[in-house]
Amino acid sequence: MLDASKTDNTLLEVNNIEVIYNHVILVLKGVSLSVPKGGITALLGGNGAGKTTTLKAISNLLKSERGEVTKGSITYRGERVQDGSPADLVRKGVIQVMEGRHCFEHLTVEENLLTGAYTRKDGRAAIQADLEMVYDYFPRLKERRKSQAGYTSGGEQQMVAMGRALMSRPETILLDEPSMGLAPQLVEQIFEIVKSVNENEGVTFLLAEQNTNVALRYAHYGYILESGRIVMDGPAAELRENPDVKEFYLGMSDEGRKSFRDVRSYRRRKRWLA
Amino acid sequence: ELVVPNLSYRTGPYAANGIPYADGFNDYFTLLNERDGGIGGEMVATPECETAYNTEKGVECYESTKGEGALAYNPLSTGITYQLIPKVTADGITLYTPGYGRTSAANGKVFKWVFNFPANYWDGASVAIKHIIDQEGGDISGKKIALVYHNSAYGKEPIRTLEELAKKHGFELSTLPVDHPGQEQKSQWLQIRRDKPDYVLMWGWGVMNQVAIQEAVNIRFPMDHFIGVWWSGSENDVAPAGDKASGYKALSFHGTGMDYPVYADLKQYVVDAGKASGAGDQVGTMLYSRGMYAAMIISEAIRKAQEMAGKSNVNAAEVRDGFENLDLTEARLEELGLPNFAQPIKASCENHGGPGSAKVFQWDAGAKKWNEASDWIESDKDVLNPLIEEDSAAFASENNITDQCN
Amino acid sequence: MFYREAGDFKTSYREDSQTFPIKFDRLRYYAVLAVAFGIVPLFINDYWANAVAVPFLIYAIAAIGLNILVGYAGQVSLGTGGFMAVGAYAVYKLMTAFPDINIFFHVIIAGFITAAVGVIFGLPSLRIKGFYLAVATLAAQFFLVWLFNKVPWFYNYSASGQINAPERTVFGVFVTGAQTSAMAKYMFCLVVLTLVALVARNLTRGTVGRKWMAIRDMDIAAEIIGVNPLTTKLSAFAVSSFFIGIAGALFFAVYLGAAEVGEAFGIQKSFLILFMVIIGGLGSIFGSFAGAAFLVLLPVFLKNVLVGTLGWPTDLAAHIELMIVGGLIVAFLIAEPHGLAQLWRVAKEKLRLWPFPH
Amino acid sequence: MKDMNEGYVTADGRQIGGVIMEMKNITLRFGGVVAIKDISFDIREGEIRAIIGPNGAGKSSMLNVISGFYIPTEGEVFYKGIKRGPMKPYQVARLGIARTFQNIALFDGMSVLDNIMTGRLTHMKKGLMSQAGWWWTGAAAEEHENREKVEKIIDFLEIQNIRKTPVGRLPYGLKKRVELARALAAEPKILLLDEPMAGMNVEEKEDMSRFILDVNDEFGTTIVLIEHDMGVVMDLSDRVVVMDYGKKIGDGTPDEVRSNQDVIDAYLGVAHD
Amino acid sequence: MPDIVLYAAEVTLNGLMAGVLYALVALGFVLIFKASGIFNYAQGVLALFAALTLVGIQKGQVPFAHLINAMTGNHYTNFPWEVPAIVAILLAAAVMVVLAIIIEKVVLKHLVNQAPIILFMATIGMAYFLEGFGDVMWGSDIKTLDVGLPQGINDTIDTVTFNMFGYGFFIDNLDIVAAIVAVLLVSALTVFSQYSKQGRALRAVADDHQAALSVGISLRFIWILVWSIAGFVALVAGIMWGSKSGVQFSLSLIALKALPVLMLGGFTSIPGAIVGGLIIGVGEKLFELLIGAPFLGGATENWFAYVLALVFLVFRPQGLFGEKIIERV
Ligand SMILES: Nc1ncnc2c1ncn2[C@@H]1O[C@H](COP(=O)(O)OP(=O)(O)OP(=O)(O)O)[C@@H](O)[C@H]1O
Ligand SMILES: Nc1ncnc2c1ncn2[C@@H]1O[C@H](COP(=O)(O)OP(=O)(O)OP(=O)(O)O)[C@@H](O)[C@H]1O
Ligand SMILES: [Mg+2]
Ligand SMILES: [Mg+2]
Repeated sequence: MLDASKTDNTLLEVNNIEVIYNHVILVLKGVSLSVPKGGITALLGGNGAGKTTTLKAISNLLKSERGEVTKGSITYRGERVQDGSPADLVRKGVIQVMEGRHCFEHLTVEENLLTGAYTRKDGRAAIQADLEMVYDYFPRLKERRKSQAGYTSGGEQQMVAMGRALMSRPETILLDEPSMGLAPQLVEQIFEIVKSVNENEGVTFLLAEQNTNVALRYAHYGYILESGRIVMDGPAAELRENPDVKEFYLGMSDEGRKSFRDVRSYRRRKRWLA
Repeated sequence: ELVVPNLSYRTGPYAANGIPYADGFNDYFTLLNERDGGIGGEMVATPECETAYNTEKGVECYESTKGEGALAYNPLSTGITYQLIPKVTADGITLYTPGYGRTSAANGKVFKWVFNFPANYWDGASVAIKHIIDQEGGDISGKKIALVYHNSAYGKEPIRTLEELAKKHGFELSTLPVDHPGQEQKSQWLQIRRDKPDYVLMWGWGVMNQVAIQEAVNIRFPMDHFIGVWWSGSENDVAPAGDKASGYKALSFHGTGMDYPVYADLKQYVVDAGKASGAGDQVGTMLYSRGMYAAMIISEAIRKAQEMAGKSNVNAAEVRDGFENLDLTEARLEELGLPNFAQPIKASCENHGGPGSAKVFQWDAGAKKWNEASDWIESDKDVLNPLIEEDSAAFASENNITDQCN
Repeated sequence: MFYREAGDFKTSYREDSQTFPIKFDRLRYYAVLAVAFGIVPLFINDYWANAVAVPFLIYAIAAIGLNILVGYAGQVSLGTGGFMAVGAYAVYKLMTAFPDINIFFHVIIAGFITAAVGVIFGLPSLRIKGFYLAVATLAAQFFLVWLFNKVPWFYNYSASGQINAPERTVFGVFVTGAQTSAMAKYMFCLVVLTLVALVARNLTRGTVGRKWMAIRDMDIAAEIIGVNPLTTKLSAFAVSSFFIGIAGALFFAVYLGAAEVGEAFGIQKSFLILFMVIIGGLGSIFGSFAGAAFLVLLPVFLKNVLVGTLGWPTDLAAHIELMIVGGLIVAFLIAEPHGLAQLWRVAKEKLRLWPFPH
Repeated sequence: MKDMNEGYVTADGRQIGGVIMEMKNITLRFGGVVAIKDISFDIREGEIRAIIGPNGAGKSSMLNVISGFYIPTEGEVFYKGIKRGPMKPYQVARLGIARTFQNIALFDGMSVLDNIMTGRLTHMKKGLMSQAGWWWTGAAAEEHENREKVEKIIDFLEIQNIRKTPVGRLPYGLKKRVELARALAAEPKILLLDEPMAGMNVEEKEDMSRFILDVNDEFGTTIVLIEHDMGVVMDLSDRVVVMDYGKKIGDGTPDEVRSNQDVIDAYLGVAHD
Repeated sequence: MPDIVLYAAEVTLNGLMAGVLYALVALGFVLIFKASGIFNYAQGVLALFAALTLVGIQKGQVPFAHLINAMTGNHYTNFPWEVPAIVAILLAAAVMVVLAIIIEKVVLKHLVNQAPIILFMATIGMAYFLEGFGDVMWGSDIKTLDVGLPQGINDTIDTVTFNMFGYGFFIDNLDIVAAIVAVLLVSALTVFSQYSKQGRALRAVADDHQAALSVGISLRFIWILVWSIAGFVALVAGIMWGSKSGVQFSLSLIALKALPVLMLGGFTSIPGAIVGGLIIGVGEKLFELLIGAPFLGGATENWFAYVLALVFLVFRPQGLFGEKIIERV
């Protein structure tokens, strides 16, 4: 099992970063994490914890949201990357699947997928082959390939976003809520895809996910983020056994899973950090 | 010190026309200062203010300069003129608008503070028609004359007059408006090509002039049957059409070219001394001459005022009297180094409009100069005076003005 | 700490929906009003009134009007010049046709007439959106200008096609015409502006304002939660044109005194007012003031510095002025895309946190 | 199934009324795409009705038909027993049907409070002129009355602290909650929820479930729920419609649906616990 | 006496030609809109600037002469040389590329992912700046532009039609050249945007800046590319219009003639620009001939073009060929 202690294998390292939006809103208050090569690392945490922000900080998309990394550093393969552009990073092999799909509405599904291959130089045939691969993963997309992405359903758009990222043949994929809005069997399927891409092609994953349950089953290592700080980290298997994680993220108390109908009072959120 | 603000425009859509005019205006006063030590011993200051042909900037310029003791304004914009008429009336400063502005201001009985000699748009229309009559040997009944005009207050000015003249002389008038800015005039010129009017008159300004002349060339309209008012007759207007613009005619109420003795002084005291306004490359052009003309009239009015007041340091009210009593003779023009440059003017309380004559000039593209194609032609006062009476009476009644000359 | 929010608790919704919920803001607001009504009139002269104050007040009215349409309701319009012309010609016709009625009412009625015209030209907004709509509103601009230029009835058949404002008084004081004092002009416009700003504020803080904003942010969703797009968009056009018409009326009658439609109300005017709204801040009444102030004052200021102080030739100064204005617009947008109003808000937020950031 | 028009009482003691809305043979086409094929089902007053199905099955489209955004190509919608003619969405909203959206459709430029206040638009009657007058004309009074109702909802959903924040800045989960608040503010008869819990973790889903149940309980609001989390669907809903490729493949209580072989094949994959 | 039908035919032909000229200007708008969703207000000024630069280079003007003279008291105006037209055009095109790079670096880069209206505003700022800058660099006097394009009535057409109908049609040679150039440009750009990887990237960028960034499309490259092409198109438009009217400030106002074209053809469609141009050109000219001039007192073209486009839009809110506006929840 891979773990995230700093090794020569560390591909991506985030070192104590602080992120401020709009010059005034402090969102990340010192987040550090490292992603080992060939691993699947999960970033967990509640709404507004800062998962998306962390991923955007890594992929340099923050600037376009008027956010900035004011402290700390981000390195990829030991190189500082936070000053470049997102395109530079894609060329280095890091690609992000953004939260909320972000398809190109006016492009067809197929064109959307092809934009994923924008930076590739390995020729039409290889791209075509990958297109087929994506269609294999998501047969639904093949049916809708000629539709404008803006007119596809939420789940279909999510598939497009995933497929588009796969098309770029990256070394590392940052996945933001890949399972959101997908039907249950597709959620499993997506994670199976993640797993197989990871195992067969050695692609590294950093995924932010609300669906802690699945995420911890597939990930090797996990970080738990709360209010802009990492509050806990450890190998996924250990996290899964942690009683707090169990209670708050997996919805299991000692008696096993409770029915949603039976949760009678709103939970007082227990926080590691008040 | 005498202050004559120069409300000019060297930017915006009409910059190309504003620049030579402003240069001529400034240079003439510079000449007076450098050569004669000003007027009657008082130096003249011409604080320049950029209006960009924009009425609001015009107001700003007016307000910002009037406090400096301005003696007269010459904004070179009909729009700004209309704005300033009430303001100068309230402030007691002369508004001098040679060849533009409010035509009926020629009636001094109503417009005490406004002068527009030597000629106004209506004079221009009349002069152009007279020239055509001359060309046609005295009879133009049944002829077709088209007016291509800037679709604005300015461009519409001559229509009334031309309609009257059409009645009188029996020609057929058609009018073709061109919208600002006038980049596209295909429709108008196709119509001209079809209707084959005998003459085309033009009341244009800015890019409209250039395009019209180019289009006239394109349809091979005989250029010597194409006559522009004085604001459609600068070197700028004919230049883009190149050689084929030769023969195009335009009116002017003053001479142009470098042949006047004053240019020797101007060269010596202004240009060679490095005191020329702007880039100094406009000297002698049509609009430069016009700017100079305006400056010359203002300076003569000031001289008259000094003479009447018996002091050199005249104020705005005295300068107005100077304008009203201006008596510019041929001899005086000769003295100024501008022989036959302009028509003599004898103003009076009633007459703020001057003789109303103009000459026709014709463009020679080879020599790149305007040649005189007629002598002074006087406008048809019989037709114009009633029109002026009518319009100024309307203004007088709207504003409760009684005859100011009694 | 310069700026206090803490300790300023609200105990009722009434207090909470005040225009300036923070006491410090409220005080400053009263101070500004006091200065504007009590002190400025004492010192104002022709130059300040005609070159700065009056155009600022009138443009602020127009900018508030346009801001309602663009900033609140999200319908970009480039027809402002044309609508101002409607106001101007309406007030001119009213002033000459009913000389005995107080000009104040003429101005208001001119506003209503403009509102009606605005509604007609607002109809396409039901189908057309975004920049398409913006360009489509140019049809209004060009058509109205053409109409006022072409039909002599509008300018009372005057020879030149110019309209001249006759002299009118309010409480025996001239507010239009040559004899108007700087103070009278200023006060008249200031009173109208104050009323306009108040009404605009009332409209934007309540249901109507929320409907507009809902349509702006997501028209489909707005419709699904119960906003009728037809009435909402048209009401925005009506209210906006009402204010713009008032601005046009004042612009002609009080400020210029004479106008020609193509020149005074041409397309540049539409753009100018749109610039004010965007630079000031979309969806902000304060922004309308800031934008108007910025675009009225900056050129005057630059002119005075470049020509007056540095003594540059006017043309060079004018060109460089364009460069500076353009450069500043871009710089402001980069610094804060949501306009001066937002810049001000962020500055306040920073001040509030000062000296302990975060 | 119980009798069509009779109400009944659920196991946990809630009163379910008669049919309030009925969809009859709804078909919806977009050019060549058939999003919904001849589907009929009904919704009873006071129940929680879930719609489930794989991605692209046509669930959201169905919701859009109910809320009047899509006009069905064929078929009819009955509301309170009366056939609903062609209506604009805002007219439908005025009948008391409110909804949330799958891809959050909040008004980004407005604060949370204003967003929720828009939910009350259908209840606020003061026109333009009285708005302009504000204090004089009673617009202020109306505003404050409604504001109070909204504040209750804000308290109920525990979003007091973000009242004044522009929604554009909020994280995904809170946006969902604000959207729910906006829909609740309308005090709807029927509340349509399109994946209200997507992108939430278990804890948050529990909270959200609680809110939904409470709304249903306290106000007797009928709820139509689309959700992919089977745990939530099975626990909360009274009856479930299952769609696949535009067709209805199942309809019944959670237990019935869970054991329906078609549903298992098309959607659930494995039988859920 | 030829009848109204012949006139109408002639006017239609000329309308087509005028439409092509409008399309040349509209094309610049379309390119930039397509690639970034920016409505580029500065397009007209860009044409002016390009033409000024072309003339300046051709005539060997000293750039910033006025400024230099004002500061140093010298009297520079011209270098002692003139540059052949074709070289000058190439140099001017190069200047436009440099300008594109600067615009990207100084302005666009900082405004990624902003609302369209903000970007629109930024282009207005740029328009102001460029206008002032062009004036300072080359002076605001009027300049004649002559790169050797033919102008004036085409005699062949005149004679041929005269022989056929007894009435010779007027077609301007310059318009014919413009039409040919426009067709070439439109074809080339259509091919580029439809069939190249970059073309797809352009559309992607217009849809969603962030997503485009996230798949590795370099906004920088795309924008420089597009603004350069738009600059080149502006140069071409500047040459055509400048040959007619001389180069001066008013040249920037031709943008107003392009807007209805843009609206009618669709903001995002290159062929739309040309089709829209043709419709507007013919429509406004025919209206002026048949209704405007005889019944309404003339000068109806400006507003009629807009009204015509408006009518089309009511039926197709995205213009004839524009990308459909996606309305979904
Ligand atoms: N553009 C922005 N401007 C201001 N604040 C922002 C912006 N984007 C995010 N935030 C704030 O940053 C915090 C973290 O948001 P982020 O989107 O990173 O959370 P998250 O962990 O991804 O949540 P979720 O699971 O709901 O997606 C939130 O409190 C949010 O309000
Ligand atoms: N306006 C439209 N135009 C064309 N096709 C559409 C339109 N709206 C929906 N569709 C298609 O109809 C089908 C059903 O879409 P819908 O959004 O209803 O799915 P869904 O069941 O909500 O799926 P998901 O769970 O992924 O949200 C999809 O294939 C979608 O692409
Ligand atoms: Mg997130
Ligand atoms: Mg859906």
